[in-house]
Amino acid sequence: MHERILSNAEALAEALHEEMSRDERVFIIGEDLISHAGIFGQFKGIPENFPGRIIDTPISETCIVGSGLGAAMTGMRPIVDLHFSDFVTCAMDELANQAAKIRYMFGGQVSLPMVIWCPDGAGIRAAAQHSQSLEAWFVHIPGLKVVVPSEPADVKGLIKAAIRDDDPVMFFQHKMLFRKEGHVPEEDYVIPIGQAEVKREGKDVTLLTYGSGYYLSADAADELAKLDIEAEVLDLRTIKPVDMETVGASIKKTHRGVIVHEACLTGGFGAELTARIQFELFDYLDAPVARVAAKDVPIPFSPPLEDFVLPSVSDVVEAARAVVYR
Amino acid sequence: MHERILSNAEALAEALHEEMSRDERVFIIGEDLISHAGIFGQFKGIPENFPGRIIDTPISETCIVGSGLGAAMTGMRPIVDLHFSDFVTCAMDELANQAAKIRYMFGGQVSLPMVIWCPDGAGIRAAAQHSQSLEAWFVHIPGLKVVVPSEPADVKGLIKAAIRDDDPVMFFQHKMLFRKEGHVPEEDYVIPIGQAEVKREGKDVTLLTYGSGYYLSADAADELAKLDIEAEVLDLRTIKPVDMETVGASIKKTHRGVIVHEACLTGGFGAELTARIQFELFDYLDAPVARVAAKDVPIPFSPPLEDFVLPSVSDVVEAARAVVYR
Amino acid sequence: MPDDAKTYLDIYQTMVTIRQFETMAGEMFAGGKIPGFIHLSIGQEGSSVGVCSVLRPDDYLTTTHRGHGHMIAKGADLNRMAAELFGKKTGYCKGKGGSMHIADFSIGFLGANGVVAGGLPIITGAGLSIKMRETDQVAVCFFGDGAANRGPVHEAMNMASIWTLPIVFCVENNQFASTTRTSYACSVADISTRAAGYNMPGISVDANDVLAVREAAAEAVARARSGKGPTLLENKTYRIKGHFEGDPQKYRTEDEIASWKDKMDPINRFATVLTKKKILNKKKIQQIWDEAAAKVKAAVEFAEKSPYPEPEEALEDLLVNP
Amino acid sequence: MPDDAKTYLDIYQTMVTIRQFETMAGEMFAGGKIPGFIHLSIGQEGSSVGVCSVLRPDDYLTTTHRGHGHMIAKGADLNRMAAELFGKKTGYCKGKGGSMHIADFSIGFLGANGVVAGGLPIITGAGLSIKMRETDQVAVCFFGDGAANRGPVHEAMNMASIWTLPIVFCVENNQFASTTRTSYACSVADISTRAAGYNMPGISVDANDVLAVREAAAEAVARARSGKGPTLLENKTYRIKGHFEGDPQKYRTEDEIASWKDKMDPINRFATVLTKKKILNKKKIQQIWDEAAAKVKAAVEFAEKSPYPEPEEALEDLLVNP
Ligand SMILES: Cc1ncc(C[n+]2csc(CCOP(=O)(O)OP(=O)(O)O)c2C)c(N)n1
Ligand SMILES: Cc1ncc(C[n+]2csc(CCOP(=O)(O)OP(=O)(O)O)c2C)c(N)n1
Ligand SMILES: [Mg+2]
Ligand SMILES: [Mg+2]
Repeated sequence: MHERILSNAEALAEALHEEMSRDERVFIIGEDLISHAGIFGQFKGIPENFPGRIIDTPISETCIVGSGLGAAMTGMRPIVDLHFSDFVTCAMDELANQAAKIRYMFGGQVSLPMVIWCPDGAGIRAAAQHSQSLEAWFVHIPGLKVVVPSEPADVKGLIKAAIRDDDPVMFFQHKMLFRKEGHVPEEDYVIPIGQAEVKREGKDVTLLTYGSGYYLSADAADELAKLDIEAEVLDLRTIKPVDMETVGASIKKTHRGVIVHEACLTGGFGAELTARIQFELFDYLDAPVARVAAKDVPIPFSPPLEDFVLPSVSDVVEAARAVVYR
Repeated sequence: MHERILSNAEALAEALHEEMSRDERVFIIGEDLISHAGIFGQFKGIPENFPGRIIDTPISETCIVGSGLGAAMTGMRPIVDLHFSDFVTCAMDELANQAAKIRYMFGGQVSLPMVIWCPDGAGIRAAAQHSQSLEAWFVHIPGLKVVVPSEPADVKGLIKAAIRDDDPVMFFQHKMLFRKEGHVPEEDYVIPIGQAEVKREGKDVTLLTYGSGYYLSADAADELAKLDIEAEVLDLRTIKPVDMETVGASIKKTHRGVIVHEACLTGGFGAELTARIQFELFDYLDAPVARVAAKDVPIPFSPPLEDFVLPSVSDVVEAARAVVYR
Repeated sequence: MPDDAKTYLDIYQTMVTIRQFETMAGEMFAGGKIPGFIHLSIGQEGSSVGVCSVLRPDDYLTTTHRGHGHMIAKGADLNRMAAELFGKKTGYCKGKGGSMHIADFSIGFLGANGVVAGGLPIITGAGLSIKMRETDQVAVCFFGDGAANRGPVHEAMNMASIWTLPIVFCVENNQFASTTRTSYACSVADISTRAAGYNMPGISVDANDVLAVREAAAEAVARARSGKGPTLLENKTYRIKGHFEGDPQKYRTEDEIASWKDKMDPINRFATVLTKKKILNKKKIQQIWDEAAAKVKAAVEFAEKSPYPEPEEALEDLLVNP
Repeated sequence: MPDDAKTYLDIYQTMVTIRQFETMAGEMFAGGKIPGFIHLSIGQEGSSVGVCSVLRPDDYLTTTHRGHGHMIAKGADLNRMAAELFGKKTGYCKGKGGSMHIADFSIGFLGANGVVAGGLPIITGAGLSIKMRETDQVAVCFFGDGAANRGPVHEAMNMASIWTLPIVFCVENNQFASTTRTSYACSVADISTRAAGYNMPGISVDANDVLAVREAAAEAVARARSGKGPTLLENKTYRIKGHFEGDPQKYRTEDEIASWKDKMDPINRFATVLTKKKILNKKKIQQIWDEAAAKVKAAVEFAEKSPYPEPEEALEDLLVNP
């Protein structure tokens, strides 16, 4: 297989092109999409190739998500762009009380095939209101699926799965990863929602991660290798539903786990995953599950502050060493 | 001390009377407060005794919370009534991106003394959009405190603490508990935010709980006693910050924990508490920490469905037995 | 717009059916047969039937917590409605939704909503979808005067306007939002004046005159259907029953309610009109009420006889692909 | 309202100071000294200074992501502003906030906001607080034309109206919300027409004429201060720079920008007026620009010399009682 290298932004754009060609019900709606083809260039080519199917809106997050909802209920398959995931706050009713519940409340009469696309994460000195990772909120809402891919190949396969899925899917992509590159197969493939991947094998400790945490973990695994610790890197890719089978297999092998995510520690997805691991795999654990996450403060603006708050490769290394040498 | 029995609604009203008399900056704002003195009778006497300091609003959750914010920033101490906690969804930006972050973003220039009062919980056949327990979302937002009292004496002492606190406090009270009665001291007392209480001592397993889960746990402890299992009932009362000292002391004694809450399981506060217990007290645990919670669906309307979804006393008993006999 | 005797009789019959259904619901609630809480639309039948009388089956409708009337007017099945209110398996939503969360997608009824103003963002999407799919459907959104003060209304009206969506925003001003008078909570006397802020027509009608509503709605629907965009229609009426069944109603007097009940009842007013036109007479009126009562009674029987869902069914219907 | 030479000179000076500050900020950003992203208000000085020229130090102000001008006009310290933009410990927020989250409570400046329309709910509370504390302060809220389409604006204007709060809602219509033209996203040509929907006065002014803004703002502020309630003031202007520094601006032409820059510049227009009135002459103008440049240069030096916060300081200032 020859190496076809794409960035995360390109992988997304390619998948969107393919899906929008395949199914004319698919469209994209959100703020300021057309002029820049998406603020991260993620919709490159779409405005030209699919006129009328990428729609600029007023600044009205509530109604942007709501319009996705209403369109999904009446035969369309919207992709709703939330611009910055921080602004999910302006559409929480539409997400939590409507999108997640409508099918259930109405006894299964209707399906809501929609993707809520949320660029998230910190690192660009954008401060507290433009830097959050809020995926854990949505894990706590029955009725939503939550996908947080890291590498370009995953982005392509998973956005396709999300678009084809008949349920509402929250799709988070970290802003700092849009330029990250990787091999992306040319063919039309789908990565099923809810399937994790072991991206590096190891026997001493499992680094369980997703999104930007994957890159931290991959780098940490390199560092750990120098210390003769073989870390397995497990990229969850979907965090709801979570692939406990793959998680279980890895923990049964390594007996140690470190969860890595950028969202702040307390109440983050790491808590849920820890709770399940310790419950389902108690007898396999030789050490407590450790969590590496952002510190429990809003993301500050100034570079030394932001850098201090965010999780780092060395945090992962330290956490892994602590559980391994326990 | 003679037994002075009040309901949770009465305890709240008494505390509010005392605090509003003590400090004229305290006021209450929300929908439909005056005519019924609060939908659960929780503001009984306030409209008459504090005219102009309990304010009916239009249906505008965003601006109700926002107006609390603006008032708190400019010298007042608002109590914002959210009517049903489900409607926090309509004010998530004001809560998560503003209230929680303003002091921090502005470098500590200002404080936000406000209480966001949220009646929550299921059991009244109010279905998916009027029955949620969403406290876990707020635990994941640095900058907010989260209080979830159960018994009347706690309500009085904690609402006073919340009102006097200079930080924003989310204060959840379960709708089904307003009529629950208990002894409430007459004097002016404050229960510090962040302090748990062991309400029943036991040596075999700790039931860690808060809010409505406390009553389930207390009943379960009675049942367990019949099975010769001595359950310790630990009412957290505050879930952010959480009193790990009291939790630790109890787990070190019982070596087993079951967390009980009404919020749905996945991503609930039980996950965070489990993660901390297993990390900080790994060597003291003889069994995995178990979680008892609502099933992972929206709250359905029909009585047999709702009853099935909510956690029950027997769920707690089963979970406790499972960890004890492990 | 047909204006013949048959049409008028249909309208009258539908209003009576709603009244009988709501009356039954109130009784069943009081008798403990309907769990939770319910919000009745008695006195507001002029609005629901006036508007829905000009809609097609494939037009979309969203409503509120007070939506039984709209749903019946749109053509819903009384049996399945009653069963849903009772929490039964045979209900529209298999008992999962209840009064506040009921829907019938087969008639374009996209659902009641427990969140005030929750239907407005949804209707925007329904309108957009119509436009993108290039059909000539119309999307109608009922909401209350209280809802009118929530932000989503503003966003929805602006969006619908800039995209000329085929939407009728129908605000039912029944003078109260729960315990709060509209005159206190709403900054304008006529909510329809807000339409100008979105460059769309706005009109207020006496909604206890069903034909006035029908006329205004017909114009708004025609406008929407012909691609000219949205309208804000304010149906002025009065909530005769409490906000919810059991409401102590300290915020108003019996006299105030009676004054509306006596002189303004939309059903009686329409009966008078039709009687003058010789379309109705006392006997026919009695017959219509009896027929409606019988249908509602049958619905209650259906609901009562139907089983509750099995507890485990609570785990179904969340996701298409779990 | 004083209309003497000194007042005019103050106004002119403030406008020039803002222009110089913003120009510096653009340069410092380009040079990598300012992290993150910044939104400049060049061309909008007529709005910020016109409004703030009629405010008292104890009046409240909230603003947006594009708030440097408002903050300077309200009397903020340039050194601490620059230091904050640079992310330094000596900044207003100790480096925690940056350009989008800057505040100075000592001058009633309740903060910029990174959330579009985020200031509107807050200003409602500030207005309510004024009313409850029975002071004669006024609360002013700047927001953009883009913000005007968000729901909180609607809720805030309704609330302010029913409670006759002492608020001036000042929408700065600079014809763009990021890449989106106001003429596309906003359903009305004059946002001020929406005021009627809240039973409050609404007025649109040419905000590149600072005295026109000042006059309209004076009236709105007087109205608020005297307990007569809120006003919606629309300041029509044009955003000369990109939405953020570095914006490729594919959505407009150089010519369009130039036409505004040349003929409409609010600072030049005011200079012409003052020159005619003999309050200014070429020399004096040069002197004012030089003085402003010097102040801004000093601010940059202050910022550059200031230390970054220590990493661990990130853990401070979250709660009063952790
Ligand atoms: C967002 C939200 N806030 C508050 C409520 C509680 N609530 C239910 S109905 C209602 C009053 C609604 O008034 P209106 O819109 O006029 O409708 P009406 O009841 O008069 O038909 C309120 C406050 C809610 N369901 N949703
Ligand atoms: C709720 C929200 N949605 C989107 C954004 C992203 N955003 C930042 S500024 C902006 C445009 C704002 O336009 P306008 O209100 O006209 O202010 P201007 O930039 O023209 O001063 C957008 C869309 C945001 N910050 N907040
Ligand atoms: Mg009403
Ligand atoms: Mg603008």
